[in-house]
Amino acid sequence: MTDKALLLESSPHFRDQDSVPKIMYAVILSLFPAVLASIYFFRWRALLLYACCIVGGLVTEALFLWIRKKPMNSLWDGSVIITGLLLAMTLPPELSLDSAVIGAVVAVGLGKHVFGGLGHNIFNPALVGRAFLQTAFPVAMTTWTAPAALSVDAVTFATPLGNLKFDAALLEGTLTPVKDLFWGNVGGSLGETSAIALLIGAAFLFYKKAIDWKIPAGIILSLTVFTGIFWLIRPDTYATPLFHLMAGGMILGAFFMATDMVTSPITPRGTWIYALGIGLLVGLIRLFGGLAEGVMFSILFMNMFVPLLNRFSRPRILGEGRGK
Amino acid sequence: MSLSSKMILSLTCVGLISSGFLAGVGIWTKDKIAFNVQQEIEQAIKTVVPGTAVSEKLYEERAFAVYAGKTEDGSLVGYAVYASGSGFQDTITMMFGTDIEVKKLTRLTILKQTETPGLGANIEKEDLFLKFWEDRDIRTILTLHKPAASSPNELTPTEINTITGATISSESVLKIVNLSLEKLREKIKHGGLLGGREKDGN
Amino acid sequence: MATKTLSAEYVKGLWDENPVFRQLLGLCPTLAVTNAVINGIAMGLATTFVLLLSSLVVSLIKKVIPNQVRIASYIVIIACFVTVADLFLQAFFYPISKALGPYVPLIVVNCVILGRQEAFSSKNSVGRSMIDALGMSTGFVLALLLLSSVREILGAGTFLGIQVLGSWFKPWIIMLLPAGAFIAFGLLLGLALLIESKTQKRRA
Amino acid sequence: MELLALFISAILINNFVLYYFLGICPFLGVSKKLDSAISMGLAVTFVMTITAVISWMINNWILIPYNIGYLQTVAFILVIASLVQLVEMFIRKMSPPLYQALGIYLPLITTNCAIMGLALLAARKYYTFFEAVVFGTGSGIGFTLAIVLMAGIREQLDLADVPEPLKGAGIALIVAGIMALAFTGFSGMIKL
Amino acid sequence: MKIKTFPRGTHPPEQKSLTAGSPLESMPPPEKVFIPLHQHFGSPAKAIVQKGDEVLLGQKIGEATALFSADVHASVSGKVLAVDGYNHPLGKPVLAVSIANNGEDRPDPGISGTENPLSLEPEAIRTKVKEAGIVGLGGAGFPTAVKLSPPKDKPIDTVIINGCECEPLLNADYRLLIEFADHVLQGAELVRIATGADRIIIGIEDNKKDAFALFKDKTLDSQIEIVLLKTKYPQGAEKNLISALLDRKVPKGGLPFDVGVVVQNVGTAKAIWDAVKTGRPLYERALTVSGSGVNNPKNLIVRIGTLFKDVLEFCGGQENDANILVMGGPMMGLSQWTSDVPVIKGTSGILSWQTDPPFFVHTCIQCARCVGHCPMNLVPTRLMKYAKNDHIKEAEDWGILDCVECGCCQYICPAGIPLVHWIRLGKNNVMIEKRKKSA
Amino acid sequence: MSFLIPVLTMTVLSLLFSTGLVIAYKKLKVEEDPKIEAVNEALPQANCAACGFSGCRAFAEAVVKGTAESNGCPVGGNDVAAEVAEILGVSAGTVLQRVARLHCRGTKEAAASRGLYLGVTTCAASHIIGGNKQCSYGCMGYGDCVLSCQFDAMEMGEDGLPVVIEENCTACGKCVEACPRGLYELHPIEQNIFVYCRSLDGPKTSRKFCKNACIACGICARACPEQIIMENNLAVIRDYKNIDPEKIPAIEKCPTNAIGRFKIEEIEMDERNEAETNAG
Ligand SMILES: Cc1cc2nc3c(=O)[nH]c(=O)nc-3n(C[C@H](O)[C@H](O)[C@H](O)COP(=O)(O)O)c2cc1C
Ligand SMILES: Cc1cc2nc3c(=O)[nH]c(=O)nc-3n(C[C@H](O)[C@H](O)[C@H](O)COP(=O)(O)O)c2cc1C
Ligand SMILES: Cc1cc2nc3c(=O)[nH]c(=O)nc-3n(C[C@H](O)[C@H](O)[C@H](O)COP(=O)(O)O)c2cc1C
Ligand SMILES: Cc1cc2nc3c(=O)[nH]c(=O)nc-3n(C[C@H](O)[C@H](O)[C@H](O)CO)c2cc1C
Ligand code: SF4
Ligand code: SF4
Ligand code: SF4
Ligand code: SF4
Ligand code: FES
Repeated sequence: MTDKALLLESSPHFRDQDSVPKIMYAVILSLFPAVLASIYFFRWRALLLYACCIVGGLVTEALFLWIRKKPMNSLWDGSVIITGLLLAMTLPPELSLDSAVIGAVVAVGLGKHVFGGLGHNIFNPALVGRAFLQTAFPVAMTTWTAPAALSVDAVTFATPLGNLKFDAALLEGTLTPVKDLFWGNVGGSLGETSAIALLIGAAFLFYKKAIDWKIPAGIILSLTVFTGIFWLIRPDTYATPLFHLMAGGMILGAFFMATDMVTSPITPRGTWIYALGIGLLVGLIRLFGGLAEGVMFSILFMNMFVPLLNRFSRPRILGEGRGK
Repeated sequence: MSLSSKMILSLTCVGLISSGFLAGVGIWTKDKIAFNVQQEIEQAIKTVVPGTAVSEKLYEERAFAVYAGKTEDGSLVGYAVYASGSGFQDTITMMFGTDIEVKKLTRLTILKQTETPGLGANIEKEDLFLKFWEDRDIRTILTLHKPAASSPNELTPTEINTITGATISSESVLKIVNLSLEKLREKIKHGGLLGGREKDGN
Repeated sequence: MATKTLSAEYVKGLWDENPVFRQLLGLCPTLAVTNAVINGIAMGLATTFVLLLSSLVVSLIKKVIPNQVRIASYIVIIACFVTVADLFLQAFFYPISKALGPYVPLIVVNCVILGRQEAFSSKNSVGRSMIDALGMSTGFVLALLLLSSVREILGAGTFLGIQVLGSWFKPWIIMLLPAGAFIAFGLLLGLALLIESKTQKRRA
Repeated sequence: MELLALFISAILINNFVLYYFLGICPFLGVSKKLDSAISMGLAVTFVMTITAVISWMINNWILIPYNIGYLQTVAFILVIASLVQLVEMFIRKMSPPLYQALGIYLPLITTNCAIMGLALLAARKYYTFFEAVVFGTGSGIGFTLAIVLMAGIREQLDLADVPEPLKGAGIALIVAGIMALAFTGFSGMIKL
Repeated sequence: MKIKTFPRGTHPPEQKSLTAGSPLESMPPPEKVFIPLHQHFGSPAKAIVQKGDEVLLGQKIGEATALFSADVHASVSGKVLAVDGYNHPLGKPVLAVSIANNGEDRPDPGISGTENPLSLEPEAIRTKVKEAGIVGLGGAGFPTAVKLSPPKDKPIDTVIINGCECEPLLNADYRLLIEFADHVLQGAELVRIATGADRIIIGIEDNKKDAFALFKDKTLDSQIEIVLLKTKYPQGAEKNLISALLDRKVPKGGLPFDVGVVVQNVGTAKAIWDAVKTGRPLYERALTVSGSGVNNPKNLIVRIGTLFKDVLEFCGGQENDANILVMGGPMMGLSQWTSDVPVIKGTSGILSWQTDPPFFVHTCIQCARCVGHCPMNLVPTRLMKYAKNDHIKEAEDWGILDCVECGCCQYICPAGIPLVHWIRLGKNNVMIEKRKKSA
Repeated sequence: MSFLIPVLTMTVLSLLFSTGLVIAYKKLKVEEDPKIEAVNEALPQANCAACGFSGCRAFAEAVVKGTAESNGCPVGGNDVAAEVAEILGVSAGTVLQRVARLHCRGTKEAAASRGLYLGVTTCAASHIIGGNKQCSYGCMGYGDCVLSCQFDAMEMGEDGLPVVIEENCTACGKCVEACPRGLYELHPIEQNIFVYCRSLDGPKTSRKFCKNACIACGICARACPEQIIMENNLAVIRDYKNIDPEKIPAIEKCPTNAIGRFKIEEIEMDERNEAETNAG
């Protein structure tokens, strides 16, 4: 017979093995193919940007935790590293490092800690950081260079979507082939260029059940339908849905950023509306907006609706409503 | 005095006194303000139609007006067109000049805009945007040169330059100009410039 | 009610009852015109002008106006002074008037002004009302100055148009845009409350 | 088509709260609870539409013909204030439930700069009558959208661990800032 | 054959193999028993014996005081030592009758059986059940006699015998199914007669295939349906069970009555048969003693009132590093602060194991796993936050009272948030508020 | 002319609208509680909605209805609050001054703990799973009461029991509601003798659970049978006023100190002083 103190707790007394840090590190792992691809394409610039964003994020997190006298555990749960990684992945490769650090500080500070830290934020922190940078330094944030793997010196280079929107690439037949989008030897943000690398990571996340399949599915569905309709009507003015799916931040956004659980709805119905909304907005902005790419703004915009979606899409409790 | 009449009386009095006061101030500042506005327009016309000494309004509608630039002796040097339309965020208002035959655009100046500072707002900057508008050939339609050129020599006479990162704003200005030119030619062709109230004043 | 000393009546507007930071009144102009210090100052002065004169008039005529049309009358009086300020700016400071756009006529609906008339001038003597108005407007000007300085320095690297940060500084354009206004003001407000709670603790 | 574009741009691009900074006080003050935010939004939309009509009439039938543009401010405010008060009394008498839902917000709106701003902006842009009406309604809906989103977010933030000094207005302003960022995604979408 | 189930739910590690093969073993009655007068849902029974009285096995010692109450019987024969407060597995000491066992197990002569139970009238069955002090043995301890008297306006058409035993580790119901199949079947028949239903369904999870086969065999020529259910927690929760078996949804806030169903646990069915056939009151029950902290895990039949420590002693004692002691299953059971508590009618298991002190509790990351696993389709994270922030009205609107405290949400939560504890707190506050309002 | 037109226009407009308003005012007037108007008058009319209502009037209505506090207007500050309170006539008359008292002495040392409590650390949560102490009637020490007090009248003591700061306590009763075990009661401030235990456990059990528990020995009740009785294993003071001060030493013979005076030091100080003066 033991006489040591027994544990007292409310039921259940069993716990699943999965934990927040485990999920977070799975996401980090899943980003590795894309990170490696970006290092291949952009060489040391990529490494520097990743380092700046992650370290900037961690330092900011530590500072806030210290100020607010919170336990330092959440520094190491991996969420900040994801925010830093994802922020870096959405930055133009030639962005100056001090700007990247500002972005990381804003992402973690303004995107997350002013709301109370992990789990309380309304907007996707990495995207808040990116949106802040894009609005603070619009020129630097829309100046793209060719991947170092393709050319020796950094020349400015239009991204596939920029080409499509501002250079009438479709009419002139200079639209980037989908094959290139797939492998990644195109211009664009650090981590978004290689679709295949991102998809490998996404597959891993599905296997780990770390993301809700409804979100990418809904986004892809509505973007495909939306761009598809216009493509069918005017194939000479509008690009194919496949192009839109592969180009820009779509895959990164749909699989890694819109799926951020903190900032997506908690109810199934809400999740569908959220995802369909993002896809639709991306299509709208890309086809008719003033910007070439709309993934970031679409996700931020739908983030705003999440509280309302949560509130008005409470699932029907078992036995609620009419019987059966 | 009943409450109602007191109410009416006091409110009316307040209205009366304040409007009297205002009318006074209004009359006092009226000329000055009119002068400011006039001066702004005048200044713009003089910039866009070089050689103008006096100007005269030939036509006006919402978001579109035509002025004649004349020398001291009253001979026409060119037209100044006042135009506005929407840019990236909000309305852009501008003034540009043409020669008498409307074959050449002499200059462009921006009167009012609320584009993004550092981006679209650069349409106000001489070096980045305005200087590329000097002496454009407008017998055909003007087009955008992309990517941005660094000197006017890189452009053909029918091209205008883009501002890096502000394609939309540049494009909007271009569109407004093209549209207004069309309107201007129309008016000249149909004698619209001489019609209307302005004719009586002539 | 009139128990405060005159100087206290003035000082309260600076911090304890600062219209912007403590009462959250008149936020629209505060946010809208603070993209440059000069605009902020102009706006502050215009508001001061209106606040002072309308306080004067309201405290003078408070007895004659029946209650039911009180607000309507006050608004008309305020509107009158606002128009004067607007015309004055248009006539003598045309560029500033252009930059401030419709926000000068909007002073008429600035809650600070009507609020002061109702809360104070309509109940207090002329002298007191003027002091109170002066305090409130000083507080308002200070708040505008603070916010516009932050925004102009970060957003353009300049203060009153003079370069203050070296050329190494890349201006944060966001600070000149609506988003930056909201964020900067939100953070300043947080800071103000933080300082307030700290000093209160020390006082206690 | 033009009207539709004007309508959408009034809601999404040139949003009254997030772009023009008008009506910030009620936007912060009445966005603590979703229900009141919705009522407030509807009341503002209603008043804005009326204001657009009335101010257009005053401007185009009185002020411009007699060339007394400088009376704009005084005339608008007088008319709007009286009118809203009349409407309020009317609703209160005629439909108490409607008054409960919307009417109690009316006095607040009278002296609200969004309404006055609408009248002034519409006058400055020389809108035609129909444009003015569409602009008024669109702006009202834009205001409603912003305040309802804000209320939803604030209700959720009630459950969050927001740092003490930022609670309330501070965090609401920061959220508004990020909302303004998100809305910029629509910039350039509508070309009038 | 299609395996039926319900949507959502979870799969905690089963660990049933520890005792699945051990037959039920009768534990010898201990020296002393402590029989609480409150072992059921409802008001406590009133003691009808006093210190010093001699009592017989099965003699009534506590009398039901209300409709929602149950009689309590002596589980040994001997002398009453005291009627006094004693530790109770539910946490707060309650009045208990302590009896010194004289080792004779002399039965109460008043106990009499029935020759032909299946020919009895419903009323007679109910009386027998009530006199035997039977309460639901599935956990809630709801007085069975009440359950067998459905209101007139809610006719019962189906009796479900709940043989799921979806809680990990527990095997007592499974052993009853295998070893007392006939008793269970006849007990079910009695329930059918008492409630006037015309259909009996016995639901068994597919991790008990042999029991399923045995029952199939035994019911080849009867109306009784035996249905295989997927092994998933909480298959045995009655609302989910009804939805899986009959595709009927018990209305929000309602009871199985409302859809014409009565659900009884296997053990209850057997107890009903015993009571009606032999007149034997409920003074012992089957339970599983298991977990890595128990030296010799066993399935036992134990007298009510036996102390946990005696039971554990009988099973070879606890491991030295065992640091948690649970009454019931690991998902819904109650953690005990001492082994000095008596077995009660609702004790389906005594478990002990060694568990790591809890990891760091993160904040909720809104992953919505709890939402995806809640069998009641609730939004546990919201309920938790409402409870935490005292938003009582919202908590009620979001259905906090419908939570069955199954623990799926907390089991799955990666942040390690004690969701169920918060929800229970919230429920408590909602009830307090309601009471205040009605007062 | 240019002077006349504006003046005329405005005059006509103001006349028009003031007449309209007056007519509407008369015709459409809705009867209501005059207090609302009075309160509304007292408010600053900033209509800023900072009070959480749609405007000053809405706030006034709420105050009169009782759904808002009279000091809810942040703009008006204390002066307005006072004015509003006056209109509503809620100025507090002098009432019997009471103070909250804790009825438990189960300090960390005295009351044995149950085990390693891992649940949610609030008293209410702990209570629903039986609590963290062996005694299921006593204070759990997580300080729900301290949090509930809005007047800084409470703090958690070193010994794990909350302490009421008498000067700050307004007898609002929040703590009484907050404590899931009902350990607080509001008592007249001059009452100085209490039972510091709520355990209904039998003597043996309660003695085992907590050193300071009332073990129902009855010593106190025997000393003052009229004023103190034994009920369900617990001493209960029925009538503190008539406890003979002479009997207090007898009461304080309590073997576990579960009953006795609250402020012993002060009184003994007085006694000592008295003794000294007597001696002098
Ligand atoms: C599938 C998945 C996607 C994520 N996407 C993002 C993201 O786009 N941006 C980001 O900052 N963090 C992302 N995270 C990491 C955290 O959820 C992120 O730190 C969180 O959004 C920031 O708020 P929090 O730290 O309060 O959770 C993601 C995590 C997962 C599991
Ligand atoms: C905050 C922000 C402000 C912007 N402001 C302008 C602007 O004022 N004018 C403009 O034409 N484009 C503006 N843009 C649009 C983008 O820069 C757009 O991609 C650009 O017009 C494309 O030009 P590019 O092809 O030269 O990159 C802005 C974008 C952002 C994010
Ligand atoms: C989450 C949950 C799981 C349950 N699991 C079982 C079970 O496995 N077996 C069982 O007999 N009762 C289980 N019950 C209890 C049943 O819902 C139901 O109360 C019981 O079967 C009724 O029978 P009784 O009155 O005979 O106990 C569970 C209840 C809940 C809430
Ligand atoms: C997830 C994600 C979202 C993005 N969103 C935007 C956006 O909203 N606007 C933008 O201009 N660029 C955005 N970018 C960058 C963008 O995809 C791309 O690099 C250029 O817009 C290409 O034209 C985003 C990048 C990523 C990875
Ligand atoms: S909320 Fe209740 S019913 Fe739902 S999973 Fe959690 S404990 Fe079970
Ligand atoms: S499972 Fe846990 S972390 Fe996930 S939403 Fe539910 S409570 Fe939050
Ligand atoms: S609420 Fe009650 S149990 Fe909790 S600390 Fe206060 S007195 Fe103790
Ligand atoms: S909550 Fe109220 S009664 Fe309790 S201590 Fe504080 S002020 Fe006193
Ligand atoms: S200043 Fe704009 S609403 Fe108050």
